[in-house]
Amino acid sequence: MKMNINKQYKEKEVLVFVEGEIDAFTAPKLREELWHLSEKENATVTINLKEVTYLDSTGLGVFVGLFKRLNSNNGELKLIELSNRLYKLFEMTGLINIMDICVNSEDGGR
Amino acid sequence: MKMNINKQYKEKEVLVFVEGEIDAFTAPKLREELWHLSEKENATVTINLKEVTYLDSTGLGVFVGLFKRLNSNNGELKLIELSNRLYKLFEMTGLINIMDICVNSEDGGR
Amino acid sequence: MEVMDYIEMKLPAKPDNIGIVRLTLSGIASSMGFTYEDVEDLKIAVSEACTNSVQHAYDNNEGGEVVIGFGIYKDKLEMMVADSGRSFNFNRIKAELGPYTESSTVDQLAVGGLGLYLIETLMDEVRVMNHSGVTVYMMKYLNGERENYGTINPIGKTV
Amino acid sequence: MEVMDYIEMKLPAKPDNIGIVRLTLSGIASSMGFTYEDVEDLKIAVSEACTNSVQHAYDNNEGGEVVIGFGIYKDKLEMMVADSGRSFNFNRIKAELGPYTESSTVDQLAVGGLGLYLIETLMDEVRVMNHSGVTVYMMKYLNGERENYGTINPIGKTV
Ligand SMILES: Nc1ncnc2c1ncn2[C@@H]1O[C@H](COP(=O)(O)OP(=O)(O)O)[C@@H](O)[C@H]1O
Ligand SMILES: Nc1ncnc2c1ncn2[C@@H]1O[C@H](COP(=O)(O)OP(=O)(O)O)[C@@H](O)[C@H]1O
Repeated sequence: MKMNINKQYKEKEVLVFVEGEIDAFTAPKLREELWHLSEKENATVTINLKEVTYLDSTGLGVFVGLFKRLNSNNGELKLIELSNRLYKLFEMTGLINIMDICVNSEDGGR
Repeated sequence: MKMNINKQYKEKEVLVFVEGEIDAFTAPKLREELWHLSEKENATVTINLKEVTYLDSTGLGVFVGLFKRLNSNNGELKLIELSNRLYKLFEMTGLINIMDICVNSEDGGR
Repeated sequence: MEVMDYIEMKLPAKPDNIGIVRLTLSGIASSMGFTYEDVEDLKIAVSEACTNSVQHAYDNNEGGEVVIGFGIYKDKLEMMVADSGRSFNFNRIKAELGPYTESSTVDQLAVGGLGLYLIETLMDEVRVMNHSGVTVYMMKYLNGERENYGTINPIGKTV
Repeated sequence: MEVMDYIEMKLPAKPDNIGIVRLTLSGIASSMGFTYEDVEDLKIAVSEACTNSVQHAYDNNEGGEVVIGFGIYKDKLEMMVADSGRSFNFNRIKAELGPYTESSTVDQLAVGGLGLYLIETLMDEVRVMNHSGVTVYMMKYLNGERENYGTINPIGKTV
């Protein structure tokens, strides 16, 4: 079970690519890697989930935590390029109505 | 666990494509599909193993049985396009010295 | 008694092992004929149950075990996840679960997280038993005798 | 005693289920860090042992069970396959196996087939125990402390 994380920094924005399976084993590593990105004021974090092959409540928990913290620091979290599977999960849990989530990078993350 | 078999008939020759995993579950089906090909005199059976992703002694047993029967009917068995993995198995078991086995279709099965 | 195959796994209650359970399950569910979508749903359900056992039932690295039982029928898959570390008497435990309508134990447990909610949403039947460790019983029919939650648009992965 | 994780599977002795054991094993072996080649070797070894249990230990569809135990160490993987259908006391059974050099039981069993031969060739240590059902013990080191059989040419799949 593998997960890879790649980050591209661009001024106040960070683009994060996550690859692989996010579960109880890999979620703590993901949280650790993302947490410091939410410390700054006005930060925009965009996470590309195209290559995430598995996600469950442990991964959703990481994104919700990051979302809350970024919001309280006037920052923004965008989740982009979700597969149908992942989209379904955000839909089922109602997170689709709260968070900035899109399935298609062409929209610019909206 | 899936196995697919495709046969192309051409006069006295038959070209068989096998795809998937050959184990104790699928080997009996493979034997059944191949057996009648060895009944005729002078038949040439070529089996393309390129897409075989798993093989163990149950599959080797099928090929050995077919080889023996074809030989006793003046026929021929050729196994072609073996992956490194499969080649290793035929090598370990010494079958490489007895049977007509090749890793590369360009050689025409020799 | 209906005919079924029963497959059981026992493993240390560690997050490292949940991926192995998913692999085993996907082998079982695929060979039963579940669709890709259903296999993915089953993977989430069994992972959530295992995650709970790992995170709530044992203090970290206490050497606890999780037992997962798969009851394979012609038309459905039953899964039990228990953190008592003991083997199941699958049918006895099923009998003890009582009628489906009285599944209040689920609500009782579901304090904060999304795990049990996802299990309930993705499976056709869920029951939780709460004596001598937690046992989660989950069942899913092969032909999807279950309504859809909302409409999912046919959104492509990329354009 | 060395630290190890122990994962156990119990399943009906049917050919249908051997693919599921392979999937579970490949999850275990991959996460341990075995190479692709080694994982494939391990898959063959465990399948051969299961196949023997299915074909020789039980008459067809007799309802027998196979138990597979995986002992996961930092530097090696141990596998036991037993067709008695009972859980292992892994360490007790290992102790009963006796010294490696006395593995004559393997030769004793190997009458005709290639199965046990492949197991012996692919694994670093193999022992067979033959009371109250057959138990095959197999071990493979993580870093391949084993010589190569012959030279394998770097032959491409296709040109
Ligand atoms: N196997 C278990 N053992 C003990 N408590 C459990 C178990 N499974 C669930 N629970 C309880 O139920 C609650 C809800 O679980 P869940 O919906 O999965 O969310 P989360 O795990 O994120 O809290 C947990 O917080 C825990 O208190
Ligand atoms: N689990 C088992 N139970 C009973 N007999 C076995 C078992 N495993 C192996 N044997 C015996 O050992 C022989 C050799 O096995 P093997 O090398 O796998 O070849 P094959 O299965 O093709 O005969 C078998 O024919 C059988 O008589």
